[in-house]
Parts: sequence; C-alpha cells; structure tokens
Amino acid sequence: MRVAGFGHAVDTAQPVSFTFDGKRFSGGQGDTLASALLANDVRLVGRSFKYHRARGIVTTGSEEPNALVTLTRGAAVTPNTRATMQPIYQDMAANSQNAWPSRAFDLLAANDLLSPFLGAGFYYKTFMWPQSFWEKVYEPLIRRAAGLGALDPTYDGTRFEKAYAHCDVLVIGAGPAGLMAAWTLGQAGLDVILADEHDTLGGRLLLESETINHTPGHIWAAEMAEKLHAMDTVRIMANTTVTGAYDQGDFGALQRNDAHLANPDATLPTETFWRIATRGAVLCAGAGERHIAFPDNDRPGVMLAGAVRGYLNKYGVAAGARVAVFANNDNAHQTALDLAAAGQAVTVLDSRSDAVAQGDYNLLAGAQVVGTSGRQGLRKITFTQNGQTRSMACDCLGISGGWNPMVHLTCHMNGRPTWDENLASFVPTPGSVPGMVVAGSAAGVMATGAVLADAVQVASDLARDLGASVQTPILPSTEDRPTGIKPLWEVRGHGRAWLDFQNDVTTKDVRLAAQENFRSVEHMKRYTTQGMAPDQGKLSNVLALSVLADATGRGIPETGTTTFRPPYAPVSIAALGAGGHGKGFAPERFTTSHAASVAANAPMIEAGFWYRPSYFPQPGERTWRDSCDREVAMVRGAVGVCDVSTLGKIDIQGPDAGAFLDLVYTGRFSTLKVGKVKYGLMLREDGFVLDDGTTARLGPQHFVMTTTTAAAGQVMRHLEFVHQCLRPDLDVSFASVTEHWAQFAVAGPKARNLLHLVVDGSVTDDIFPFMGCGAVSIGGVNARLFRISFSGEHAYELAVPARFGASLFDHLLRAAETLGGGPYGMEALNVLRIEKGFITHAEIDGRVTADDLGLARMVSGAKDCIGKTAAGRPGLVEDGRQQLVGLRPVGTVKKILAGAHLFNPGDDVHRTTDQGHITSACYSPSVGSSLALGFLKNGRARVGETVVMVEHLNGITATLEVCDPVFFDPDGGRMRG
Amino acid sequence: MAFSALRVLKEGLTGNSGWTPHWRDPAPKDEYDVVIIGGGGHGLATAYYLAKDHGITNVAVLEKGWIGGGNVGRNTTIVRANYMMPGNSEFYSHSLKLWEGLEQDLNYNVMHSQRGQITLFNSDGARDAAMRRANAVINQGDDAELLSVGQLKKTLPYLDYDQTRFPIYGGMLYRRAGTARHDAVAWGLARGADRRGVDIIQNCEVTGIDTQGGVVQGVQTSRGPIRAKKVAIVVAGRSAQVAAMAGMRLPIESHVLQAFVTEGLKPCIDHVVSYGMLGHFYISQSDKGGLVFGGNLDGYASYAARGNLPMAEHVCEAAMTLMPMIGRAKMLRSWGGIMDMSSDGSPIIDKTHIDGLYFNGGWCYGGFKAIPASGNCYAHLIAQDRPHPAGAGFRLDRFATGRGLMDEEGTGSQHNLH
Amino acid sequence: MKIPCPLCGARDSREFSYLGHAGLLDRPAPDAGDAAWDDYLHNRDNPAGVTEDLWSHDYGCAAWVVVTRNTATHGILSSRLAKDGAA
Amino acid sequence: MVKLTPTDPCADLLPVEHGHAVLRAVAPTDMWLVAPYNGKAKAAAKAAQKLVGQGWPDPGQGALSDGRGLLFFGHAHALLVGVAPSKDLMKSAAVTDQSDAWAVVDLSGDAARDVLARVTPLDVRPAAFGPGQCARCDIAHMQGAIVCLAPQQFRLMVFRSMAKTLVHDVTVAMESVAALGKTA
Repeated sequence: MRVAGFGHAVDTAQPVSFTFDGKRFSGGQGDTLASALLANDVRLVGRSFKYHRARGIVTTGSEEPNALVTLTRGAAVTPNTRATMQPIYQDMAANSQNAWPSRAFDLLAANDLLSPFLGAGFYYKTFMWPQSFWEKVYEPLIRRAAGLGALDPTYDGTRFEKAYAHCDVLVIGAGPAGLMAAWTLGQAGLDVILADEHDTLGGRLLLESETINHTPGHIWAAEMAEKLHAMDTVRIMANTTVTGAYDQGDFGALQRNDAHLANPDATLPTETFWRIATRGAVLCAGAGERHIAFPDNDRPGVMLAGAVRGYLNKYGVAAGARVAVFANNDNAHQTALDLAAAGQAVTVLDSRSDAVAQGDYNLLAGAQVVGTSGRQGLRKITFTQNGQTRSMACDCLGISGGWNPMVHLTCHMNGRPTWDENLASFVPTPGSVPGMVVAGSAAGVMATGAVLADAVQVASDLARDLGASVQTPILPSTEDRPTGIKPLWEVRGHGRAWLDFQNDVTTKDVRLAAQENFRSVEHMKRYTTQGMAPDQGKLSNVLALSVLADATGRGIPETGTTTFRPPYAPVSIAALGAGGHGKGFAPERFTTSHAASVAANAPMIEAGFWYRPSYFPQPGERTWRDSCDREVAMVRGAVGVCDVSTLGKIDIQGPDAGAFLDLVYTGRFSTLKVGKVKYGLMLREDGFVLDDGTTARLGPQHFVMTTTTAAAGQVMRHLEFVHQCLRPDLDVSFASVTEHWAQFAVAGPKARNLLHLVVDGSVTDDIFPFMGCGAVSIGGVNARLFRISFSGEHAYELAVPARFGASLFDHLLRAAETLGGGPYGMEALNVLRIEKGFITHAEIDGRVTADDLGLARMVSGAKDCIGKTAAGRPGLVEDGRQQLVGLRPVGTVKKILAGAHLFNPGDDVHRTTDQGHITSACYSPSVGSSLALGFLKNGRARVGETVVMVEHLNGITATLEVCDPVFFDPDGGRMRG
Repeated sequence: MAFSALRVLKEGLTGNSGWTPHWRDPAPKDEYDVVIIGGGGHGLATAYYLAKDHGITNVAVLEKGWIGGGNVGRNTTIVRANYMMPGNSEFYSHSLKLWEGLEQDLNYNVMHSQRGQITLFNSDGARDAAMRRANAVINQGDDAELLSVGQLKKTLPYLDYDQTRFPIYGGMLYRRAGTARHDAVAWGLARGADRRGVDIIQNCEVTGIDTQGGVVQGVQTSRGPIRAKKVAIVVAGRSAQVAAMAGMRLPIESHVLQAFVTEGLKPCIDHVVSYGMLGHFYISQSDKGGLVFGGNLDGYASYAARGNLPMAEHVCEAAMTLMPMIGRAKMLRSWGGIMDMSSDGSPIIDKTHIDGLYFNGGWCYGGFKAIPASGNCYAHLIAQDRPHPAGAGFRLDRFATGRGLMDEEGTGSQHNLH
Repeated sequence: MKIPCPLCGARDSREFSYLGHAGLLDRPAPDAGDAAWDDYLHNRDNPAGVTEDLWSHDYGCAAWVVVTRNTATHGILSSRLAKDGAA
Repeated sequence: MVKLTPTDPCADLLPVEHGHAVLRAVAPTDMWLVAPYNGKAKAAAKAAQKLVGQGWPDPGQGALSDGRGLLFFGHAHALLVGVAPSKDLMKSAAVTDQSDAWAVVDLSGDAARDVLARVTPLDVRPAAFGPGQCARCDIAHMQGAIVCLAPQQFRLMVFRSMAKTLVHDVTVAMESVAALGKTA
C-alpha cells in the first residue's frame, strides 16, 4: 500500500495505468512494476522453476530472483523482465510466467507434493527404462514443465544497437562511492564514464533514509549528479549495466534506452550494447543483501530487509501491513526505524542474543524464525526465543543475513574473491582485473562515511597512477550507522529451507549432494543447479556455500567458491547481435554490372560477400537449365559477356616482384615476358593447394595477380606473410586493385569481333596472342586487356576503372547482341569450365595436392616454393591418392550429383570400399550429356574403366566411365585460335 | 547401489537418507597396473572401459582438481557422428553407438537425447560439400536425410527464410544426433568405473613422469610418487604441459572456445541446429529451457578458459540473421574451454616413444561426443598394445608422414582454423 | 582485447587475424630434413604462459605483428613488426 | 567509338541528414597507393613534398588541404590524394591507381563522433583523433579508412563495392543517435 509523505522517486499525482495478468492497476510516475504491484498489494507475482511454488518480490534491483514477467509492447514480447528494474508506463501490459492456468492456481504446483522424489539429481537415477521412453515421454514432459517465459516465435523488428566508447576511467556504479570516485577522477582531468544500472544516480542512497551533509542522501546524490553533468570530463551513462570485464581494459555494458516509454520511436534503439575501452576502472558496485535459510522462507511477502525499507523510502510503498524483520546484523534494524517513521510498528527478530534496539521498536534478541505459513502469501511466522516457540501474524518479513560485496566483475578474468571473517563475506582480491580497483561497499567498506573516504582514496591513487594530478576533496559529513554482524546462515527445522528461490534449491539438496560425494563446490552447484538461475546466485551462492561447508565439515574459505562469469546481468541476444539481423550479418558487395543484371531479371546469388548473376532468363525459358544451356551454346557459338570483377586482383610491384612470385607460386614467373600472362598454382606451406589464378606481367617490375573470388582476402594476407615474415629483404609491395578495376570476360568465337566494336583500335593475334596482355583504350579511357580463357573459347578479359564498369557492361551487351551474343551467368560459367576440366574451389578443397589435380608439371623442380618441401611427404606422393578425373555416363543416367561417392562395380557400398567422390557435375549442352569432375583413387591410371556413383540422399545410382577431365576441345585449339 | 525409479521412490519416502556417494574418495595406492592422468570425460571413460572390457581394475584416475571440471563440464553437449574423413568416420560412428547404450550400461541417466541435428547450407557449393559428407556418413552405416527448404520451413519455422544475409538452400538432418547432460556423463562414468574397483583420486596433480631406459615407471604427484606399469595421458587442454614431462612436443596449440546459455525459456528449439556461414553457429535448447549456443574459437592461443566479446557478438549476430526470434532471449552466462587444437583438426590416440606411456589428446572442439569411443579405443590400446580398429587412424606420426591426415575442414596445418 | 600494433597503436583485436606461434618466422631450408619441417609446420611448445605469436592487422595497416603475450592471463607484454626480424 | 560514362557508387544514395549529422558523397578524385622502394623513402618523401606540400606521413597521420594530401595508408603505403603521381615519385616508389577503388563519403556535424562510435572501434575522442589524423580501421565489419578533416568532419572510405553497406550502416547510426538525442 502507498504511504503518504514517503517515496521521493514517485509522483502519485501523475497516475500511470497498467495491467498485470490482464487486470488493470494504477501506479505513479517513477514506479517500477514491482513497486506499483506492492502499492496495489499484489504479492504473488510468479511461480518457481521446479516446484511451481508461489513467489513474490524479494529485492529492489537486477538481482531479483522471483519477479520475472513477460512484457508486451506493440509487437515486442520480452520474457523474463525483472519487475524490479522495469519502470511502468501508460497501458503497460505485463504477465506472470511459468504458471498455468493462472498464477494463483497453477496445476504444476502439484510438483511441490512430489518434492521428496524430485530432489537434487533425481533425474540421473531414473527415466532410463524403457530406453526409448526418454526422448518420447519423459524428456518432453520435463521440457514442458521447465523454462520460465516464452519467446514469441515471430521477430518483432525492434531496433537494437551496439557502440564503442573510450575513456580513461570507467566508474562502475553511481552510489556514494561511484559518485565520489567519478568526481575525484573528473576533477583530475581524466576522461570518466560513470555507469549505473538504474535510471537515477545514487545507488543505495536512494533506498535509505540516511543523510549526507545533513540532507537526505538522495538529494545529495542528485546534487552530485548535477555537478558531474556539468563536468566536461565526465560522461554519465544511466540505465547502463556493466556486464563484463575483458582483456586490456575492455568492458561490456548494456544501456536500456526506452524501457520507460509506451510508444518509442521506431528508430530509437531499445538497448545499446557498449564496448567500453578504458585505461582504468573503479568498481563501485556496492553490496547485495543476502537472505537466511529457514523453513519455508520462500513465501510471497518474505523479502530482503533492505528492500522493505527501500520500497518505503524510494517509492513510498509499504510492503506489508504487519512487518517483521529477521536478521543477524545491525543494519537490518534500520528497516524497523524507517518503517516506524512511517507509523508502522515492526518487530525485529535478531538472532544475536546481545542485539540492542536502536530505537523505538519491538526487538526480540536471540530469536530465530523457524517456519512460515500462508499458501499464496505470508500470513504468519513461527520463531523460537529462549527455548520457546511462538507464532506471530505478519504479511511481510524482511530478512537480512548480511551483505555481500558485489565482487562479480572482479571474477570475470579468473580472479577469486577472498573470505573476510569480520565481514562474513567474500571481498575482492586486489589485482583480479588488471587496471580495475574496487572502492566502497564492493570492497567491503560498509559505513557511508568510510565508503566516501575510501572512494576518494582509491580514485586518487588511480588518477595518480594514470599520470593525473589530484585535488583532494573535502569529505561530506555522514551519519554513520552501526554495521555489526554475527554470521547466521541456516535455521534448521522441519520443512524445506530455500537457498536459490528461482531454481528451487533447498538446504536439503545441498546436503544430499554432499552425502553423495558432490563435495566440491563446483560439483554441488552442478548437481543441485544452485546459482544457475537468471540471478546467477547473487542472492544465494554464499549461503549455499555455507551450507555445503557445514555439511562437509569444512570452513567456508576451504570450501571455496564458484566463479562468476560474464555477463553480470543477462543481456539480450538482440543487443549483443545488433546489426546482424537480415542482410546486416555481413557487408554486401555489388559489382558495377549489378543494376543491369537485376534489370535483366537475373537471379543474383551470393558468392562470398558478393552478388553475382546466376543466369539471364529470356522469354520462353521455363527453368534455369533452359537459360544456362542457351548461354553455354551462345558462348560456344558466338560470344558471351560475364562480369568477373569479383576475382581478386593484386598489384605486385618492385625490383624483386619476380623473385617473390617464384617463391609463392609453384611455377617460375621471374622469366615471364612483359605482356604475357601465366597460370599459377599456389600451395600452402603444408603442401596442399591454396589457390590458383593467372598473373600478368605488365612491366619489368610490375605484375598483376588474379585470385579466386573466395580466396582473395586469404591470398593477400598470405602474400603479406611471405613478404613481411619470411622475406622482408625482397623489394616488393602489394596493392589490392580488385575494386579499382571492373573486369569482364568476353568469350566465344566472336570475342574479337565484339572487342572491335568496343575497343579503340584493333586487337590482333600479334599484339594479343593467347596468354598475352596489354593496355588498350575504350573511348579514350585507359583499359587493360588480357587474352585468357576460363571457358575454353577464344576469350579475353577487359578491365576498366570501376567508374566506367556499368557503362562498359552496357556497351559490351549491346555490341554482343549484334553478334548473336549476350551476357552469361554463374551457371553457364560453371558448365563451360567443367566441360574444359578447369578447377575451382569445388576441386581445390584444401586437401588436394598439385599432383592430385594432375598439375604436378606446374611445380618447378628447379626452385624452392612455399609448400614444396611438405608436398614431398610420403603420404602426399604415394600411390593410392585420389586424383582428378572426368566422369561421363555409361548408358542412360538420371543425373550425376556432386557429393556422390564412387565405388568399383560389384563392390558393397561401404566406407571401406569408397573410391572417391564427385566434386562438380553438370549437363553439358556442348557434349550433349551429363558430365562430372571428381576424385578417384589412382584415377589417372583408370581412364576407360567404369565406376559406380552412389548418391543415397536422392537415391541415385549410376555407372560412369572414367575419362580425362577435359571433355571439350581437348587440344585447346579454340582457345588459342 | 543401483539406481532405479523404485529406488527414487523408496528413498523419497524415507527422507532420502540412504543415498551413498556416487564414487569413493580413496587414498592413492603405491602402485597400479594403469595410471590414467586426467579425470575428465575421456580419462574416466578410459578407466571405465579398462575395467569393463579388459578386466583391468587396478587402475587409478589422477585428477588435478575435481573430476569433470574441464571440457566435459563446459561444452555445448552436442553428440553427433557426421564425420567424413577415413579414420574419423568409423570412430564417431562407433562412439554414437556406444552413446546409444550408455545409460543402461552405466545405470545412470546422462539424458542422452537424440533430438536430431540439422546442419544448414547456404550455397550450391555448401550443399555439394554437405552431400559429400552425408553420403560418407551413410556409407559408414549411419543415417542422414536431405531436407528441402519446404521441409525446413515445417521443421524449423522460426528461421528467417526471407531476409537472412545468406539464404538457406536446405539442410541435412542427422536424426540420431542430439545432446546429453554433460556433467552427468562424467559422473556416470566415474560411478561406473568406481563400482568396478577403479580408484578415482581427486586433487592429485601429476608433476612428473618417471621413466627408466625408455620404459615408464610411474608418476610423481602432489600426493607422492605412484608406480605404474602403464601410464596414460588424457588431459586435453593441458596436453602440452603433461607431455612435456615425457619430453614430447606435440602438434597441438591450445585455444579458447566460448559457449553461451540464455535464461530458461519454454520449449522453442527442438533440434540441434548448426549453420556454417562466416564461422560456425550452433544451438540447442537444454531440458531446463536455456538456449545453449556457440561458434568458433576466439582464435588466439590461450589457457585462460575465458574469451572476449568479439566472438560473443559475432555468434549473436549469426543468431540474429538466422533465427531473429531468439533476439529477446537473454544471454545468462558465457564460459570458455581450453581446446587442444591439433594440426589437422582431428585427435591423437597413440603410443609414445616411451614404452608403457600412451597419449590421448588433440580433440579440438569435438571431444564431448567422442567420450565413449575415446575411452573405449584408448582402453583397448593400453590393454592390448594395439589400436582398436575404430581408433586406428589417430596416429601421432601422421603429420610428419602426411599419411591419413583427417582435415575435415580442409584448412590445413594451421591449428586455429579447424 | 587490444593488440598493440607498432604502427597504429592499441587496436581492438577484431581488426586482427591470428596465425600462430612466431616460430613460423623461421622457415627451415628446403633441405633441413623431415623433422625440422614437421616441427615447423605442426609441433608447438604451446606454453601456458609467455609466448610470441603472429597477428596480422587486416583491418588496419596490414602489418604482421609479433606479440609477446601470456596465454594464461591474456596479458600483453610487447609487440614488434614481424618484418623487423627476431627480437 | 564508344563513349564510357562514369558512375559514382554513393551519389544516388546521398546526401542524408539525421539530427546533428550529415553524410555526403565526395566527388571522385585521384587516389594512388604509393610504396617507396627499398632505400628510396627519402626520395619518395621529397617527390611527395613537391606534389602536395607535405612530407611522408607518420603512422596515423594524414591531412588534406584543397583536396590534396598524403595519408598514412598501411605499413607499406601512403595514399596520394587529389593529384596523380609525378615521374619523380614513380622513380622512387611503386604507385598503384586506386581512384576507383573506394567509396568515399564525408560525415559531419556535432553528432559525427557519436555516429562514428557506432561503426568503428577506433578511439574517436577529440583528443585521440583530431584534424591531421588518419586511420586504417574497421568500419562496420569492412576494411576502411577514416580521415579527420576538421573537428566535426570525417572522411570515411571503404571499398567501392560496399558503398551501399557503408551508407546503410552509417545512416542507421545517424538515425539512432538522433532518436537517442530526443529522449535524452
């Protein structure tokens, strides 16, 4: 219920209406969903994971284990939203999770009755019979019952984004320590980013009633925030959770931009995932309260003591009408004091027999809560004091087992925290994250005055380490409240005592784990699932550890701790993967002929990042094959034009360019004459083929190398490696010119006729013999012409500066039309090259040698080259390797398919009889039959033999004849002529 | 104690007080027939099969930390047998068959779930490569089915078929592939080995390997020397350090592979789905409802067992182009494992230059699915001093000779590319 | 993770690609023998600690960089251009 | 004789303006990669000085004045902009025409640095990246280059074929920054 005069963050004069499970409620501007629900006396907010127990709000922050809801805003459905972190907005629609048919009446709550049989690890011991029932019966049941919220199967299209930020110091958390540290560092002239996961700076000061400089803490925080805003050096990131610490000062952080908006603009990113690069960091993440394990401690209404007063102070909400506090420390008494100020009478049950009341409230010293009742919410607690057991009616119980410094980020780089006996908590181990220091409660400093002093000290030291000069600020005055604590982890009694509320892990589970020898903390965690729920054990891990320590008769430090891994708080995949949706996953590369190809209705297909035309359909053609066959015939009969700009082109220059090429290619290029082109084969250093292509010599010290489209980047890196790492003495340099030149293949018996329609001057065999190259001009534009062929026809490749690519393509097509030619696409290109036995990366699959390809003659015996020595390993030269062959049908064959395997006729089809496989297959209109290339054991010696192709997936078996891989024009007369 | 539904019922009714340790914590003896260095999945499986198949029970498994604390406890739990290179093909086929009987064999529910794996392909070339692989799998005697885009739309309706950067051309379904509960595999094998008399010794770090005249004598440990007739190294992730104790330098470089899990969600992904554009992306949903997913190595040599943001982001970008509906799922936890990346991407199970010393490692990031067969083949090698037929290809000398390289990806001798 | 490029300064690791141990700078002579080549191509010290490895600044200056780095902590000690040879 | 007409990779896509940032296409001009031969660095620097009035750029440096300049462009290269190489320069350095290789755009406005922070991991704080500085760097998963022309003006380059992706990704960032500015 709402308490007048309290709640500095909420403006009840501005009502905000929202729905929860379809029922309409009203809250005030500034409420979170959690505070608004509590203000409306809604206590049951969801169901637990395993036993479907009724669960209520426990905390005020991102560590909330229970109040996870599904939000629906327009098309966007967000499951597992923390009600404690979600501001309400007009007409917000939230729904509870993991309950059916309703959160008040959940059928699976029956699981709770079966809990004796469903303890830790029960599933490892059963569900094994009959064998097939696991997938069919047991597992589907388990899967349906498990899980929390549900994803909407349709993508909502909401924008998320990622960004980078750079600073000198990242201050994590804007509570008293963070504010003070940021101010100190900013004053020192350092670039500071101050990140806090809440919308308002102040941290716990917003939740507490204590004063700083005699003004309420939240007002001091607001004043500090204003000062920081005014500093050029400080950048404030509110609503930003620092999620991970990574190497060399990288941090991840998630900023929520529109959680408070009812109708955000479509261009507003819902969340920004920041990659923050910093020289130093100060962790001011504060401390998190922990609870105490006692029987039935999980009912709605049982909350952290700090949260109970936090809801009062910040939101003006009383979490219950009759409130009790159960604690082992002084700090929790503040809850009673704050509630008393609001006129609520509170009983404090303090487990310490020497506890002293700090004000006017009922204190039961030496008392322990041993049980609770209330099916859908707390109604009564049972406790012991002085050997007597009594009950007390109450609808809200604030628990406090002490405070844990939020050490999580210090563990992200394998650091382990240190146990502090006085604090009864783990504290960060210095140096756990290089460059990051810890200040305030996160470092185990609990009283506010000490926190501020610590922050100044730590920040000043860091500033000096970073070379800045520091002005020491005057510390504000504080009212220091007592922080005494005596550890109390568990109250043993009848019934189950919860550790991990969300995963339904109880002290019994931990004890059972220990009994079954899961005594290592990692074993216990995995056996019980303790700490593996969405809160990652923030609330319960230390508690669970203490129970394990007790069960195994060890101390907590010897028991050790599990580690914390990124992210600190869950991060949506859409944020981490922002930009990846749709085409955003990779850059798109378009050739200069793209628009013309699209205009010609060519389907564009992906080739690496590029798009290339598949074929150019003509009216009347029904399938791609119709078009492809026509384009092949067109190239063989007249002339075709194909954009080959996507092939890698590397300019290689320098006095040692020839010597360098001799090293990277198997063949010799230093002796290539200017104006000539040569085919080159490149090996990896392990002796297998890396790539192939042609290289032209344009001048004495100037070559241009082509690579395949797929390997262009890899080859460039390889060349740089060979030069920089192996032969830096060679005077040579490389420049990618792939993008400078638009290059088109002009292929077919009328290729030269076509060139004469386009190129200035004439192209003759004298100047451009087969494998010749040189400069030409087109309408006065300087161009390059290479007489090379990937089709087996008389062919050229014509290159112009890319700005003229679209125009040249247009001219080439128009000229081709007059000769009965036209454009051809990737399908025809593939058929043309298969007919000629030319290889692509279908054949060069990373496992083949030059000899496997029948190209051993291309490996110069007279010189070293990359890969030559390793290619001589026995396994790469011995008999029995699979060699490239051509394959053609014997008789009628339905289809030859790449990916099919080859067998000897009559052999059983089995791995052990496998003879090879098919790499490329097509129907060849030129030959008039299906053709294929493949690798066959000792293949070259088997020309003329028959083999059987077996393709299981389409159920095709065919008899094929082994032949030379060159099916068409074997002597190459067309190419040379 | 045998596990059964009846037992769970009986214990439930009597306060669960009768459950006993799944394995003992014995003190190390002075001498064993076989000392296995490494209490991960493979080491425990080796011990289990030594006892079960070869009757060798005077065996110690020495574990530096706690069993199952390495890669078996930190992976994406995928079990499949879709390898095509000779050597790998028969081995993983053998492994899958062992998985299929493992739970009954161990009397331990490791939640092996054959929910099927669908590997997507995104170009004609990738389809041809997938066909080659799938045909090899069928030739080995296992199963594969080609799914058209139409079939995929029914089976995986949540993929983006319209806008994704690299259109989906089809998929290959391996019905018998699936997942298992990784920790339970380690625990079940430990319990199985322990019940047959094997000593599982935790917190016992091997600090030296004793040899004399080229013959192994035993090991030095943090808990004193232990004599052994045979010593078996199986410490993937730390192979270099342990092998160095025997003067070996390995064709292995250690790399970090990250994996990720979301908060629990109601069932939405039934299969294991994998995708091969710009690196890898693979995903499945655990029985607890978390989406478990991963990608490629971070790419740099590492023993830190943790990675960095670029790969985490890249994997999520792949998720967003392929199945954007999971965008609203929140990544809960990330972790990293140390991968023994070998020079051809395939493992090593072999004798060494020292008599009685054996080596098993180089599992790259395929180790989890291999656990039963790795243990089975390694046990065979240790017990009989000749390789098991299904594991005979994993020779240490194949890199030097170039014979029988098993480069599934065709990426060559660069360790981090496999 | 940041890689200190000797030319461009500390840059995000996503601008780099990784090759392997810096021993790859010492390519054996063609006739160095099988063992030397096997070692060069395949075998690695693979230390859990300080090592030297090769990174290419693909998205930056295209320099190959030798980085001295700790594989256990990911700490970086120094870097130099590969073309400048051994340290 | 045929007449070839030029096209520009970005011209049809630009300009765009969102909030406090504008993205404009840059008219094509001479761009040449220059790699001095071994032992010729001084001569190349001298030849370059004559051409553009500035010496060889240190790593990370490069300025344009009147559209001319010499930019650090890699471990081996500088990029000569706005003028073709002279004979002198070609004697001492390998030169490669890249005039058509790049998609070139200018991003300007008060929000320019916030926009850049969404497409590149480069530290673009004013103190780290000001006028006269030039970086080869990742731009939205593309190999690119950024030149700081003025405190709020940057030249962005990626390979020509990726012009559309560049414009798209920068435009999305501009929209986001503008929308965030409205909620702040």
